[in-house]
Amino acid sequence: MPEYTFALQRRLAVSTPRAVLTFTGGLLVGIVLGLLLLMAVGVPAQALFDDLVVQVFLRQQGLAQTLTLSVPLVLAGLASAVAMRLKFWNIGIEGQLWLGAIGATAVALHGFGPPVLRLPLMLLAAALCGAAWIALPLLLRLRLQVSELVVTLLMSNIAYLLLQHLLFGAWRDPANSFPVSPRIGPEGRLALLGMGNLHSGIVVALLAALLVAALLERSRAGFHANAIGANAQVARAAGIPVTATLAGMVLLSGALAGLAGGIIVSGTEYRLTQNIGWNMTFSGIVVAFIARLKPLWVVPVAFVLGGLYNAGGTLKVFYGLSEAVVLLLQGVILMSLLVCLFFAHFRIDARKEPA
Amino acid sequence: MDLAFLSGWLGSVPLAAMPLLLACVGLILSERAGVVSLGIEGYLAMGAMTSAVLILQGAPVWLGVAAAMLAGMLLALGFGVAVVLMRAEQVLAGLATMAIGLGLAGLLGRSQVHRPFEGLAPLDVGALAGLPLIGPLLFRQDALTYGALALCLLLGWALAHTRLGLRIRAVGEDPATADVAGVNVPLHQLLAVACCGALGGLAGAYLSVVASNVWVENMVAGRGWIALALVIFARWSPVRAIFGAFFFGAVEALLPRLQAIGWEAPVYLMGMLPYALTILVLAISACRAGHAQEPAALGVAYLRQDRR
Amino acid sequence: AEAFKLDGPPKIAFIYAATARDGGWNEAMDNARQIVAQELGYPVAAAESIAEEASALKNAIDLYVQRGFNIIVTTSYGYSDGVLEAAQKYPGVAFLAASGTTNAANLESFYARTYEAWYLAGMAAGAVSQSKTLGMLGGFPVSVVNWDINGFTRGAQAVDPAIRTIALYTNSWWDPAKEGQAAQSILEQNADVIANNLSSAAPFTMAEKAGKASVGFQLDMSKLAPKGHLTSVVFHWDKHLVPTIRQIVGGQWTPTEHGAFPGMKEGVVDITPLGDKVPAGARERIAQARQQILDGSLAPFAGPLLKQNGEVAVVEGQHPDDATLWAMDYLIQGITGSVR
Amino acid sequence: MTHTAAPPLLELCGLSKRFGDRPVLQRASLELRQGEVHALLGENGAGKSTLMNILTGVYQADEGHILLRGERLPVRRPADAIAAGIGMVHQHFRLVERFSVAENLLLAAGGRRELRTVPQAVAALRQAAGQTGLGIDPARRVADLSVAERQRVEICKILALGARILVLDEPTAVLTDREAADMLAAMNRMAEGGCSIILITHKLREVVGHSQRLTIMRQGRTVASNLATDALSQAAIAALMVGEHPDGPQRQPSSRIANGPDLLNTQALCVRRPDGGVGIVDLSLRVRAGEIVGVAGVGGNGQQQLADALLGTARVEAGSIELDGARVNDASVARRRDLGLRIIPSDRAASGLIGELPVADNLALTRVRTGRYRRWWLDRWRMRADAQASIAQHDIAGARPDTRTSLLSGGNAQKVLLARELDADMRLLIAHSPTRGLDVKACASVHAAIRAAAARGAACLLISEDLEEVLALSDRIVVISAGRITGECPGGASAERVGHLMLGTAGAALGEAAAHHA
Ligand SMILES: Nc1ncnc2c1ncn2[C@@H]1O[C@H](COP(=O)(O)OP(=O)(O)OP(=O)(O)O)[C@@H](O)[C@H]1O
Ligand SMILES: Nc1ncnc2c1ncn2[C@@H]1O[C@H](COP(=O)(O)OP(=O)(O)OP(=O)(O)O)[C@@H](O)[C@H]1O
Ligand SMILES: [Mg+2]
Ligand SMILES: [Mg+2]
Repeated sequence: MPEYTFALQRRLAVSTPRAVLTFTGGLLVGIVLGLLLLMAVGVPAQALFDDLVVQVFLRQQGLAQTLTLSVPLVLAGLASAVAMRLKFWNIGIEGQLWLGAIGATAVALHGFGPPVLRLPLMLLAAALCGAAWIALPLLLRLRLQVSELVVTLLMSNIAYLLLQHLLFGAWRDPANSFPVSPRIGPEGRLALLGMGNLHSGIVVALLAALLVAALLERSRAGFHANAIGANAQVARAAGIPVTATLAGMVLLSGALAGLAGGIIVSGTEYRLTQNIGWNMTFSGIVVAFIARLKPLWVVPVAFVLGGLYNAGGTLKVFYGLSEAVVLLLQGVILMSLLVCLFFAHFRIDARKEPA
Repeated sequence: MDLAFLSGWLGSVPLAAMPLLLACVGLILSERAGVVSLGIEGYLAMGAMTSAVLILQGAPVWLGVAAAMLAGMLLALGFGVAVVLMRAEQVLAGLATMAIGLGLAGLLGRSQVHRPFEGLAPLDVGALAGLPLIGPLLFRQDALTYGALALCLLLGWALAHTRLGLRIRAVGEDPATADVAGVNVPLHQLLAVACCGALGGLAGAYLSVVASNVWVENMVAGRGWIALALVIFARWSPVRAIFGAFFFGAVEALLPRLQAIGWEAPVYLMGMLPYALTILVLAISACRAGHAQEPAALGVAYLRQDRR
Repeated sequence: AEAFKLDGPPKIAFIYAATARDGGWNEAMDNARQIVAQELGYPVAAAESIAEEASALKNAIDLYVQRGFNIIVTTSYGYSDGVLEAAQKYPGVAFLAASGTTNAANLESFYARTYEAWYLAGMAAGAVSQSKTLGMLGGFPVSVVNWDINGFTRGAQAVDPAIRTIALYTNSWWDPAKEGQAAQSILEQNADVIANNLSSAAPFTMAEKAGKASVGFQLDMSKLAPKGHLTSVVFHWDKHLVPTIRQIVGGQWTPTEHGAFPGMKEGVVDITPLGDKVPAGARERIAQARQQILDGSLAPFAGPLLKQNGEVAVVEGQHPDDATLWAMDYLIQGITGSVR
Repeated sequence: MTHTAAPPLLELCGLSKRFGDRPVLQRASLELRQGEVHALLGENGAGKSTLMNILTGVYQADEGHILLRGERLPVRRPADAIAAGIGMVHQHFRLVERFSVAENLLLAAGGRRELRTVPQAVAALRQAAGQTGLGIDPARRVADLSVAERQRVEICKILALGARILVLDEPTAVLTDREAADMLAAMNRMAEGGCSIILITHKLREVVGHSQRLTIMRQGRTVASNLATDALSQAAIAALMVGEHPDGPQRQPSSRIANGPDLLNTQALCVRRPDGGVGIVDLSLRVRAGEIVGVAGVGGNGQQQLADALLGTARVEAGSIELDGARVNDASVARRRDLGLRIIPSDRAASGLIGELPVADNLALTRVRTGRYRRWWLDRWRMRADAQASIAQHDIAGARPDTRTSLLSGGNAQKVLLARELDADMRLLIAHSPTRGLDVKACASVHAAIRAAAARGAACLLISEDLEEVLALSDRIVVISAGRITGECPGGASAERVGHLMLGTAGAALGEAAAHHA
């Protein structure tokens, strides 16, 4: 009896068509699995296309919501991509986002600057606060080699408690017995674009994507960042300013996450609450990864993920689906995508051995 | 603060510490074999749900706990296959596993939510439990607490002193060397990941069976992430993990007690304490020991053909 | 003000911020939803776990309105801003916002005078307590929780002025392990009644294990602590929703300016039958007090009402008005605990 | 070809292996007799290690089979080989550094009953050490051992595992001559004791003195097999290996008078290893413009710390470094590069080239900072054009500007590195083992490039473990041992003299370094 043995081989070069095929294939498999799951929990199959595709992407109101949801996703995705380019695991995007939200609210509540400058100042404060929140993990990593993965994570917990401290204390809306800050005046709000809740934050997000793309793909610093991410030791030996580049890019990552917080406050919520920005770390990493860390790809991917979240909301409204199902759906799609990439990078050689 | 306060506080530390400890020891096993299991939160959720649902269906407690370990293990094996055999990116696969675990637990446990059940009673060890200060801590715990603690010690010992432990550590340190030494690298990684899942499941079961006697969606509440931080805090040693988890548990158990005796302090700022202290300890231990303990091949998928 | 006119045939939707099976707040609302559906016979839908972000809520409302739903009940304070905006956008749709803070021509927030029932529960607890120490768990220090704790303590003090309450906020709505831990720390301070303003079973289990009494909230919690259960403060939201929706449909609804604030009189909040532990004399006094609250002769927060630090909150002979109640950011004398 | 009646102990029959699309072995064969030392020879990349990795179960052959005493031996995984009594000392040691010696043995012991506990392992290792006369301490951590000690550990380990067929892959490459002699003597003792040994080496002296038969591979094929060693001269063997007469590095008498200014000047330099151990101590060195100074020594004696300190990636503990008169102790790598410092590192993958980036990016790696391609909106076009020019100029085969660098062969990757580092602004070159892992032709082009650089007036510091290379290129030679300079001689010195300097203190010094370590 001949016996078969299997050997795993890494492909030396992955051709573009193969990469594209496995990627879309993985996505498709995930979506099919997701649809099966939805049908298993009782969503009628014939409604799926209409509810998920037409409603989420093609109808004006649904599209507006998808776009609105994708604004912070773009920024979180960029934040994650910038950090991941340098192999810096920023697992604390939520924390930086909350700090950004706090910064923006502080400017609005204390009325810093003339009204015309209020909005830019808020966004600036948001970005600065986000960057400040990642400074400690950055410093610990650079100075003491402490794993940023853990410190950014812990900093998120601290940020949330800080948020609560403010909402239950100094910033509690006196007109309201609940933990929300006073509402931000009109001068601190992003303009609505006349399409659902869509606000001009989308312009900020797109601009940020363009700038980050220019920075990463077309600037000297981006070139250096690429090299550092690929091999920091070689980069150092080549005279590239490793520490400065790393610090700059990581602070940028924090600033982008903070900006997302500022935009949520000034674009949709108009006040600081306990409920903003949840799951943004997870989402940001997923967006960045699927976009293969390419800033321009972050935009469409965030749009699709926004659509997925919007679809989750739609399913909840139309079919009473629980959060758990929506979470499971997202997990399944991501996992199938990851597993399918195997076929892009490896080959299984089967060999027949005569007995 | 009198003696009763102190012994009450110490006595309830295991309640807060054990889930963290179990999850942390599981993570240590997995990381010692070179795999970062970011999906730990999902294992806990599955464990908490499975044990609660089974016990509510009339299963004996031990069966519920065993099934919780199995559930955590199955989820972990799925993750293991993805990252060990199919070489998926570990951090992302971990996040996906977390979502799947949380989602599945919420979906499957929906009908049994908020239904309390008979958990475990503390063991009766007679007068010893009445000892001041340490009595409740050492002698008024339930069987699962003692068992889980023993399991952690056993695993810590096994990792350091058995050949299986040696192989697992070798796989995380230097898979290429382990490979030519005849160790089946993927098998040992899968084994370690499965153990991590089982321990995560057990941690979840502890949450529902011992600490609260009920299952609620989202009841894991980020404990898996804390365990992840504890691993670094413990520098990959199960024994140090016991100290870490009990330290963390002690702070967690202290805060409500301080509130209960009317200690006026900004609660939210106090709540930051455990996290801030963890960062501080990480920084201090990094100053002293560097990263000498981190498994050298952590997070790297091994393939023979890839040359070093 | 002019009465509100509903667009189209009535179709009702409920929007929850968390799962409907949360064992407490949302579940009480969901029970009412089922009664509404039964009694009124209109189509009723529900969506759960809609994030408390303005954009998520507005989107859910948009979707419902598109499908012809025109009576929308939301159940979280976090929805207040979004509901107001939606109300302005859809003048033909009626909005009812539980624990909301905003009102408009077609939007009425509502909450219940839970402190009235908590007062009665406090009397039961005071009658049972040997140690003269009660404990109470709350989620976050917001006024609707604060007045429950204060009402409870007032009721107990009506039985014995020396009684003291330990109040503890867990700062989360769902973490049973944490709630168990909190209950445990109160029990260690010698409290022999645990009143739980939260909805997980863990505090009841803790109290039961320790052989202590307990008081529940939102739903009838007697099953969770069969031996020590004294009573539960429960919602009957249908008592508010059914008549209000009838009015909306009938064209007689004019939202009150500061929202609806029904209490025991309207039947929206009450206590469940007292447990065996409550002695006969106390039962009588409680029944009497209940009657007085119903006829308006007993007000739980009638002056003099002193804050923890002795400062006067309500002077002798006065009642706090609703606005003062909604701003209740203090605990009264006799309570150990902090709202910071 | 001689034939004996009994089948040979071990036969590798027609083994083929491809990696990706690249055939690495094509029907390679080898035959090993009981009790012999069999040399396996071939130029770099010929496939020797791959063949042995198939024998020991690390790789699976695509076709062909293995016979042990005439019977089919399936080796599907390393454990099968260990069980069959086949052991290999790899070119790169396979020891877990954080484990003790005894633990490393236990790791490989599989399910053996007699090797379950640390004391058993210690006893087994002691016994193996006794047999071979190689001293080891089973309780020490591998990380604390010197290279030679590690090698001894590897040998004792496989003997303790009961191996009777030993594969030694370039065992002497990393040893001093004295250590190498000890090693070979131990090997012969093992053969006398009944072990059969396959010896892979590039040092032909060792082949002639210590092996009975030899097999030669070229480009994955066996080109000569089972030749009796006695009948062959070193030159004949070399001719068989490369298919032509090799011109090893030839010394070219220096016609330059190196009297230019000091471009490099270090005074009493002290640098630690990353783990805190002794790196270099009190090292003073000068290199003039136009001069090639060779640093000879056995690997691991501080060469890496010297290179790192000069480049600026290791901290200077004491002493000073001056580049072209400017003190640069604390200067950044960038500043030193601006002063004209260039480096060819010993480990290309770790600190030379980034495999996952395209060739053009690797070529631009050091230049982007200088602004040649602008700060914003990088001039990618110019980058490409530069790369194109470099590829043409250095004749880099198989490369286009956008080729992933990891796909180039070793020699061509090294050329990319040379093209980047040996630019017009280079004034001081540190070449650290610049020809490691390269074949004869590639070596020659690297050597030519270094000579040309010196001729243009650059100062060159050649740090190499290859004595022949140092002798051939250097105008002046210093010998490094245990982090100190232990001797200096002019470029024309004889190998014996330099070797003597290296040996004079090397053995003791290594021991000392290891002791510091512990
Ligand atoms: N894992 C691998 N993947 C791809 N190619 C490989 C791999 N291992 C070896 N090769 C290639 O196979 C060829 C033979 O390599 P091998 O290591 O067997 O050579 P060698 O004869 O031992 O050389 P050296 O004398 O340098 O040790 C080389 O060209 C090498 O690049
Ligand atoms: N780790 C690896 N994985 C896959 N392929 C590899 C790996 N290393 C090398 N290769 C492939 O093996 C081939 C030879 O690599 P190697 O560096 O050994 O070349 P070589 O034969 O020594 O070349 P040269 O003769 O130019 O020195 C390359 O084409 C490369 O694609
Ligand atoms: Mg080679
Ligand atoms: Mg080799």
